[in-house]
Amino acid sequence: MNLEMPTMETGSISLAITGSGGSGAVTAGLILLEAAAKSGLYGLMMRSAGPQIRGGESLSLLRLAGSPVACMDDHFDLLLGLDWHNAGRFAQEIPLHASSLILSDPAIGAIPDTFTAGGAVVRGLTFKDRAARVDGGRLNMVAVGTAGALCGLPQDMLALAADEILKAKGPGVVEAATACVAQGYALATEHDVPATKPTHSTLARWNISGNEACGLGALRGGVRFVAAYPITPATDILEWLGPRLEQLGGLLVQAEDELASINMVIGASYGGVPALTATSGPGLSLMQEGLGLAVASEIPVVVIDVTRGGPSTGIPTKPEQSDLNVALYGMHGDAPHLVLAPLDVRDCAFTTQWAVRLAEHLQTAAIVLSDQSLGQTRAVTDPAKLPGIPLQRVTEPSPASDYRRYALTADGVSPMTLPGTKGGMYTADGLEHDAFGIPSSLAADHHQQLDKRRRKIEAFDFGSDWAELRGDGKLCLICWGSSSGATFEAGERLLADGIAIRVIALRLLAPLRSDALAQALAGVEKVWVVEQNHSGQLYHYLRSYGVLPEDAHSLAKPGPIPLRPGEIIEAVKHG
Amino acid sequence: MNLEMPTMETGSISLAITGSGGSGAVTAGLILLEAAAKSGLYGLMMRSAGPQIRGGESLSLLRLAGSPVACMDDHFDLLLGLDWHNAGRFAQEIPLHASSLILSDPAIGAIPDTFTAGGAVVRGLTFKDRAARVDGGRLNMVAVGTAGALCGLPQDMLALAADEILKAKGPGVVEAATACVAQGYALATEHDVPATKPTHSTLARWNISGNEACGLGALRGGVRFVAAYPITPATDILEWLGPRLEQLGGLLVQAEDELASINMVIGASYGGVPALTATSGPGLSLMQEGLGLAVASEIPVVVIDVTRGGPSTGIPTKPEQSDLNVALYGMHGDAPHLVLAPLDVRDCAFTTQWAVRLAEHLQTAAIVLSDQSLGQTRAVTDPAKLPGIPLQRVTEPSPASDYRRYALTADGVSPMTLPGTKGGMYTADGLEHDAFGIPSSLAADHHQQLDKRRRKIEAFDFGSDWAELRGDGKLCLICWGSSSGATFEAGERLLADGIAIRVIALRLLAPLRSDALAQALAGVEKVWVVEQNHSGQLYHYLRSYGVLPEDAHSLAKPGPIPLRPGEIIEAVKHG
Amino acid sequence: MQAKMSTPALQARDYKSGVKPIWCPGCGHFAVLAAITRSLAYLELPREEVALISGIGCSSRLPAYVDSYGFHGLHGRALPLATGLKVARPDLNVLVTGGDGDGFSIGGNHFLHACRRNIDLTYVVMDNRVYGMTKGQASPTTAPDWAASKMTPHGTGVRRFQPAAIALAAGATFIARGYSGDPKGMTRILAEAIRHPGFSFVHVLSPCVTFRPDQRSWKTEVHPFPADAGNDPVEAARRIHADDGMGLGIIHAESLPVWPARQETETTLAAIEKEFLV
Amino acid sequence: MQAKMSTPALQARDYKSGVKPIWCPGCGHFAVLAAITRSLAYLELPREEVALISGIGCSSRLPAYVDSYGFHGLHGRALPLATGLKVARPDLNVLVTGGDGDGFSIGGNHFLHACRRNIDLTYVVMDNRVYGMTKGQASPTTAPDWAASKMTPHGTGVRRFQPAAIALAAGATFIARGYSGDPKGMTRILAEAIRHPGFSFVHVLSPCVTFRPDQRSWKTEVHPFPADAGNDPVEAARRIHADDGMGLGIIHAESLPVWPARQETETTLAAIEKEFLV
Ligand SMILES: Cc1ncc(C[n+]2csc(CCOP(=O)(O)OP(=O)(O)O)c2C)c(N)n1
Ligand SMILES: Cc1ncc(C[n+]2csc(CCOP(=O)(O)OP(=O)(O)O)c2C)c(N)n1
Ligand code: SF4
Ligand code: SF4
Ligand SMILES: [Mg+2]
Ligand SMILES: [Mg+2]
Repeated sequence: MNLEMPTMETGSISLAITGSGGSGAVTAGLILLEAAAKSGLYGLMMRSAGPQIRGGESLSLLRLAGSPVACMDDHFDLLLGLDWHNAGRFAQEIPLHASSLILSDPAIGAIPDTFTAGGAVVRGLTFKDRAARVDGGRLNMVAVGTAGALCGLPQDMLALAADEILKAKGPGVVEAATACVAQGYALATEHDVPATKPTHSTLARWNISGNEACGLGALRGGVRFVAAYPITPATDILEWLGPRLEQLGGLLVQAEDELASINMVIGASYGGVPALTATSGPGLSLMQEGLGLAVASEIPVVVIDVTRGGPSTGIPTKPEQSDLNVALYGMHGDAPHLVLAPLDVRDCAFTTQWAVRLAEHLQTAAIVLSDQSLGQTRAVTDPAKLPGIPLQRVTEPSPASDYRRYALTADGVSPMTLPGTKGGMYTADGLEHDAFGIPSSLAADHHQQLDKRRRKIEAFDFGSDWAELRGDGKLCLICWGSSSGATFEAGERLLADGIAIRVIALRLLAPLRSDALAQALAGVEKVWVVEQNHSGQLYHYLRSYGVLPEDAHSLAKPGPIPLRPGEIIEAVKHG
Repeated sequence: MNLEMPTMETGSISLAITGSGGSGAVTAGLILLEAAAKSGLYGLMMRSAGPQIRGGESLSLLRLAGSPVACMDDHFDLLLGLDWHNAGRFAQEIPLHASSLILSDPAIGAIPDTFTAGGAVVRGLTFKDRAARVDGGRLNMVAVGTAGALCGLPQDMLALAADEILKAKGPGVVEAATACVAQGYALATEHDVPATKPTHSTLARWNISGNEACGLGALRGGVRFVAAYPITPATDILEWLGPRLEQLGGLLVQAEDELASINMVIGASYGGVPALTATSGPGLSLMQEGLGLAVASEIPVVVIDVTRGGPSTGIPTKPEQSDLNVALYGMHGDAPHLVLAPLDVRDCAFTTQWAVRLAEHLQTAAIVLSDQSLGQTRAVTDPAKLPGIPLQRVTEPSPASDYRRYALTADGVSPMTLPGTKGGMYTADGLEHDAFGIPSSLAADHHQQLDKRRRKIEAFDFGSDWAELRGDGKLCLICWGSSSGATFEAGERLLADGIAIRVIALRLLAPLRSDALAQALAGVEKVWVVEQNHSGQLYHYLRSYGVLPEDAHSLAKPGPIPLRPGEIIEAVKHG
Repeated sequence: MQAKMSTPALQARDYKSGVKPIWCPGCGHFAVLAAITRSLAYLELPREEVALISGIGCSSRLPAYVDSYGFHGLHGRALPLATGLKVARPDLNVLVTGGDGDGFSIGGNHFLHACRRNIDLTYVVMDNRVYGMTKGQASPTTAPDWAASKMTPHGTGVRRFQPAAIALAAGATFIARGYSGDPKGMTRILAEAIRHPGFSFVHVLSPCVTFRPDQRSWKTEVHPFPADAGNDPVEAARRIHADDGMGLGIIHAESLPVWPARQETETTLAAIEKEFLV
Repeated sequence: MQAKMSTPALQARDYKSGVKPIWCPGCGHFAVLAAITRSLAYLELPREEVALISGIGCSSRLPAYVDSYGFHGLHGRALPLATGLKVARPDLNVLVTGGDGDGFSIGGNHFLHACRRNIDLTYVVMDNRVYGMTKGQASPTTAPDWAASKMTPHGTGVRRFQPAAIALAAGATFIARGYSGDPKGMTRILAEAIRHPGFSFVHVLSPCVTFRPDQRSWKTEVHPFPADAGNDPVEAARRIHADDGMGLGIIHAESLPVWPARQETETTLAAIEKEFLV
C-alpha cells in the first residue's frame, strides 16, 4: 500500500475524523493538534456535531501546516472513520478529492457511499485489532498514531500530547493511549509513509480557541467585570473567563437574562470598571436597548457576538456572518458606536483588546463580531499582537464647580467623573440632555449632543489597524472577520497563478474608514466583497458609503459551512 | 387697527396658541380645528408641551387651508398668547415673520422678546375683560372667537365646534364658551377683518389624528388582536383601539412588557387572528428578537413604531425619523421583512391597513414607521383611501398526508394550516428547518428556506403604492414617511418658482423597489434625499442599492422640530 | 375545556410524532413526554385541538415530539406566545412546556404575570436545576454551592428560586409538583392540570443525567406534599414556605374567574369610521 | 456599610440638587424624595459615595433631584444596572428608585432575581398603582376592576401583584412598607433599609394625584403591619398573604450572607497567558 500524502513543505495536510458518541473523534483531533503544535507546526481544528446534546455523531476537522493557516482547505486529504454511524450527515462538511485517503477498519462497518463516490482511495487498517492488543486500548488512539505518522508527526510528540490531553483521566488512560499510539504508528510504518518531516518552527506558539482568545483580549484590555447569560456558541468565552476573572480580583456574574447582562455591564462601567458581555444573535437582539443607553449616556461597554446561523434561533452550532446589519444598525435612533471583527482565531485576542480600549477611550459601545467558526476553532498560532496605543478612559478626578459631564469638547470626548469623586456628581441619562446631563428637549441640545457623539468616533485616529491590506492588483477582494482566512488564501493562490490581486480585510467596520478604504482601493478596477451571509451585508454597507468602484460584486454565501478558498477563486475566475 | 391676514384662497393660515397649565391652549386649538372642519376647510393641529406631566406650559399649532395640507408652514401668521409663562421655551417651534401678528391681552403680562424681536406686529386686545363679562367666561374662548373671525370662520361653526368639544363638561361650560366666542368675534369685528371667506369644501372629510388613523387602518386590515405596552407617543393608538377591538369581538391585552407583546401577537397570529402591536423606539428594540421569530417561523405580525427622538430614551414627546435603520436591519441574521411608512396623517390609515394585508399574505413581519409628528397631529382631511388588492392569508384547510408547512413554492408563500385543522399539525420553529418544519442544520435546508423567505417578498408585485410620485423635473426630492408633507410642499413652491422638480415619497421601504425607483428616477440629474434624522439613514440605504445618480445629496435634519418646506427649498437652492 | 369520558379512541402513542428526540439516553424529559401523551389520550383531546408551546432548551424541544400543533418559540417567551394564542383561540387546549432556565431565569417575568392572569393554560416546567442545552450552567433552582460550572466556579451563592412559592404569591390557581421517576403520579397531575379552568402550573422534577448525575438521589428525596391541598392561599403559603421543594402532588387549587372575561360585540367597523366624519 | 453617628454635617436639603422636579403638584413622590434626602443626612452618607439608580417613569426621575451620583437608565432595568455598579464598586451606597410599572411590570424578572441575590442594595418602589408618566394606564398593582384607562376599558381583570409576598417568596431579606403620607415613618424605614446588609425592598404607597385622585382615601386605609417583624420566613409568608397590602412598617428582616462573596486574588495576567503556550 502506498499512502501518498501532501507534506507540510508543499502546503498543508487536512484531515477529518468522524465517529459517533463516545468514539473519541474530538479527543483524537485535540491530540493530533497538540502534537503538531509540539512538533513546531501550525494548525487549526474545527468540530462539528449532530443535533444530540450528548452521544450523537461528531467530527473533528484538522489542517496542519508549516506556517500559519487561517481557514480550512477545499478538500480533506485524509478521512479517518472511527465508526460510520450517521457519518453521512457530515458529507457536505468533508469534501474529498480523487486522491483523498480514507482510513478505516473494515471491522467497524461499511464506509458510506457518499464519501467514496468521488473516487477517494480507501485503505482498510486493523485499528480495532491493534486496540485490542492494549489493555484498555481504544480504537481512536490507534488511529491517532497512524494519522500522526502519516502527517509526519514524531511519535514522542504524539505521546506527549496524549499525556497532556488525557492526564485528567488518570495514569491508566494515558498509558493505554500511549501504547495505542505506538500500535497505530507501527501500523503506518508497515506501509510506505512519506519520508518528509515537517519544518519545525522554534518560535513560541499558542494553542488557543477563538473564544479563549476573546477572553484573553478582554483581560488584556483591562476588563474586570463580566455579566452574561449562557448561549451557544459564546458560552466558552464565559466559562474561560469565570475562574480567571476571580483570580484577577474581578467577577463574572451569571445574569438572569441578556437584558440584565447588558445593564449590569453598564452599571459596572459607570462605576469605572471596564466591563464586557458575550452573547450570540438572540442575545444581541435583546441587548439593543441597553446598547443604545450606553451610547446615549456615554458609558463604555463591549459586547462580543459570537455569531451563529440566523435568523431567529437559526442554527446555534454553526457559523454565519449575518449579524453585521444588526451590529451596525440595531439600535433605535442615531446611535454611533464601534463595530469590530477579528480576522482569525489569533486576532480574536487583538481585536477584543482593541475594542475594550477604544470603547473606554471613546465612551461608547463596541460590538465585536466573532462567529462560531472562529470561536470554537482551536488554532496553533503565533501569539497575538498587542494594540499600539495605550488608550484609557478620560476621567476628571478633580472637577471644577461648573463641571459638565457631557461637555462639548473639540474631540467629542467629555471627561467623566467616577462615583466617589467629590464635586463631580451627575446623573447619567438616556434622555437627551444638555452638557450638565440635565434632560432637555431643545433642538440645540439635541443637535450638539448628536454631533458630539458622532464626532468623537468619526474624528478619532484609529491608525492602521482598521484593516489588513495585502497586494496591489487591480482586482480586489474585500472581506471582514472570519471570511478573511479563506479570502487571504484565495488571494495567495490567485497570485501564485499569476493574477495580480489585492485583499482588504476589514477589522474596524464602524465607523467605516471611508477615506482610508478609498485610498486602499486606489487603482482597483474590480471588486469582490466576500462574506458568509445571504444578503451581502458588507457589500451593501460599503455601497451605502459609495466607496466601491462601479464594477463591484457580492460573493455572499450563508452558513452553515465556512467559505473555502476554492469557492472564492471559482467566483473570481468565472463569476 | 388693521389686521392683515393671509386667506385660504391664497394659501393657508397658520396660528399658534400658547399658554401655561390650565389656560386652555389645547382646547382652543381643538375648537378652531373642528370649526374649520365644519366650515368646509382642511387643516392640521400639532401640540407641544413642557416637561411636566401636568400643569406645564403648552402650545397648539394650527394650519388651516382651503385644500389639504400635510405639514406646518415655515412661519406662523398669528400667535395667540393666553399667557406668557415659560412660552419662551417654545420660541424655536413658533417662527414668526415680520408681518406676523401677535394677539395678546396686555393685562396678562409682557410678550417675551424672543417673539417680538423679528418685527412681528403686536396687537393688544382686551381678552380678559371680555371674558369677565361672561358668567364662567374664560379667556381662551374669547381668543378662539377673535382668531376664528380673523381666519374667516363663521361664528356659528365656532359655536358648534365648542359645543362638540366641551359638551362632556356640561351645558354651563358650553354656554359660557359660546358667549365668550361671541365676545371674541365682536372684538375682531371692531377691527378691519378681511372680508374674504374660505372656500367651503362639501366633500366628506375626517377630523382624525395619525394615531387614530393607524388604529383604524389596523381594524380595516382585519386586526382583531392587539397586545401592547404603553409608551409615548404610541399609547393613543392603543387607547383608541382598546374599547373598539372589544366592540368588534377582538381584544387588546396590556402586556407586562414589549417582549411579551410581540410574542403574544405572534401567538394570536399563529392561531389565525391578524394581530398587531404598537410601540416606539425603546419598545421596538426590545421586540427585535420576536420579530426575527416571526420572520423565521413565517407568522404574520405588524408593529407600528411611532418614532420619537432617539437614541435611547431620547426625546419621548418629539418626532424624529431615526428608526429607519433599526426597522430595516434590527434583526439578527438575514431576516427579510416589510417596512412601510405613512406619508401623512391620513395615510396612516391606508399604510397600516396595507401593512396588515401584506404581512398576512406574505407571512412575515411588517414594521410601520409612523412618528410623533404624524401620530399626535390632528388633521382635517379627506377620508383615507383603501388598498386595491384584497390580500389574505394563504391557508391550507384540507392538508394532504404529506403536507409541508414550509413547502418550497414558486412564489415563496407556503400555505399554512391553522390549529384546529385536521391532519395539518406541525410545530412552528425559529430554528432553521426543512420543508416539514423539522429542525435542520443542513446547508441545503438553510439555503432553500433563506431563498424562499427572500423570494416571497422580493418577487411580490406590490403595485404602484410603493411610492407617491409627482412631477418630472431633472431635479428630484426623495423623501419618506412624515417628511413627505414638507417635501411635497417644497416641490410645489419650487415648481411655482419655475424650477422643474420631481418628488418621490417612499411608502414601501423594504423591500426596496429598486427597479421601480430607478424607473421613477429616469432622467433625473440631481437628487436630494430629505429626512428627519442625523445620519441620513434613507440616503445611505438608497445608496446601498446603487439607485441614486452620482449627484445625490443628503438633507438630514434630526428632531425635535419637524422639517418645514422653506428649509428644503433653502437647501435645494443654495445647498 | 371539557374532557370526553367515553372509550379512548386514541392511544398515548398516537400522540407521538415521528420526530426522534435529541435528548440524552436516560434524560428525565422522556418521562414527561410520555406522561403528556398519556394525559392527552386519557382526556381524549383531538390532536388538532391541542397546541404545545415552548421556549428554548432541551425540555423546550418537546412540542415537536407530540403530534399536535406546536410552537418552538424563543427562550423564555413561551408563556406570552401561548397567551396570545389562547386569547385568539379559546377553543384550543394550550399547553406550555419548558425548563427551569427558560421559565424561571429569562422567562421569570412572564411566569409572574401568567400566574396573575389566570388564563386557561397548563404550564409544565421540567426542572433539572441546570441549563442542559447550553451544557451545564447553574439555573435559578440550582443550589447556591453547586460549583460544577466554570461560569460560577464557586457556585452562584444565590438562594434557590422557589417555583411553587412564587407561583402562589403571584396568584396561580393551580400548583402541583410531579417527578419524572413517578410517571403515574405525573400523568394524574397533568390530567388534573389540563382540566383545571385557569392557569395551572406543574413543576416537574426531571433529572439531567448528563450534567446533574447527582440527581439520581432524587428518588429517595421526593415525598408526598404534606397534607391535602387546600384552597386557602394563606395556609398554602405557610405550607409551601415550609416544604423542602421535593413534595409531590397537588399543592394548591382554587377556583377563580378565568381570564379574559369576554365582552359582547357591540358595533361595526362602519360605525367606528363614522366617528371621524366632520 | 457603616453609618457614622456623630453630629450631622449635612442637612437633608444639602442632598437636593438644583433640578426642579417635573412632578405634578401634590404628587406622592415629593415626600419620597424628602424622606430619601433625610435618611441620607441622618446616616451622614457623603454625597459622592451615594448612587441613585432608576428606570423610567415619574418616580424614576428622582435621582436627578438628589445631589449624588445617579443613573436614569432604562424602563425596568434599574436593578441590573445597580447590581453591576455595586459589584464593581462595593464602596458605594447604592439606592434604586422606581415605580410599580417599572419594577413590577417590565422589571418583574429583575426584581425576582435581585431579591434572590441578596446584594447590598436598597430598592424603593413608589407604588401609585398606575403608570403616571404615560398618562394613566393600569399597572400590576392596580385593582382588576379599575376601568379608567381606555387600554383596559373594563379593567384588567387580573389579580393584583403582591410586592411583599413576591419579594418574600423570591428570598428578600428585608421587606418594609412606607406611605408618602407618613414621612417620618418612611424616613425611619429608609434608614433601616439602607443600613440593612443585603437586599432591602421598601414598598412605598405614593399616590398619583393626577391619574388616581381616589388614592386620597389611602390615608384612612393604611395601618401598622400586624405584629412585629420576625425573621421567620414561614411565619412572614403567612402574615403577608393575610395582609391587605396596606400594612406599614418593617415586614420582614433576616440576616443572611451578602452577595457576592469575594474570592481571593490568586494569579496574574502573565500567568494566565502562559496557559496557551505550547
Ligand atoms: C435569548 C437567548 N439566550 C440564551 C439562549 C441559549 N439557551 C438555550 S437553552 C438555554 C437554557 C436551557 O435551560 P432549561 O430551560 O433549564 O432547559 P434544559 O435544557 O435544562 O431542559 C439557554 C441559556 C437562547 N437560545 N436565547
Ligand atoms: C421599553 C419601554 N417601554 C415603555 C416605556 C414607556 N414608559 C415610560 S414610564 C412608563 C410607566 C411608568 O410607570 P411607573 O413605573 O409606575 O412610574 P410612575 O410614572 O407611575 O411613577 C412607561 C410604560 C419606556 N420608556 N420604555
Ligand atoms: S443535557 Fe440533560 S436535559 Fe439535556 S437532553 Fe441531556 S440529560 Fe436531558
Ligand atoms: S402623573 Fe401622577 S405620578 Fe406622575 S408626577 Fe403627576 S401625580 Fe406624580
Ligand atoms: Mg434545565
Ligand atoms: Mg406608577
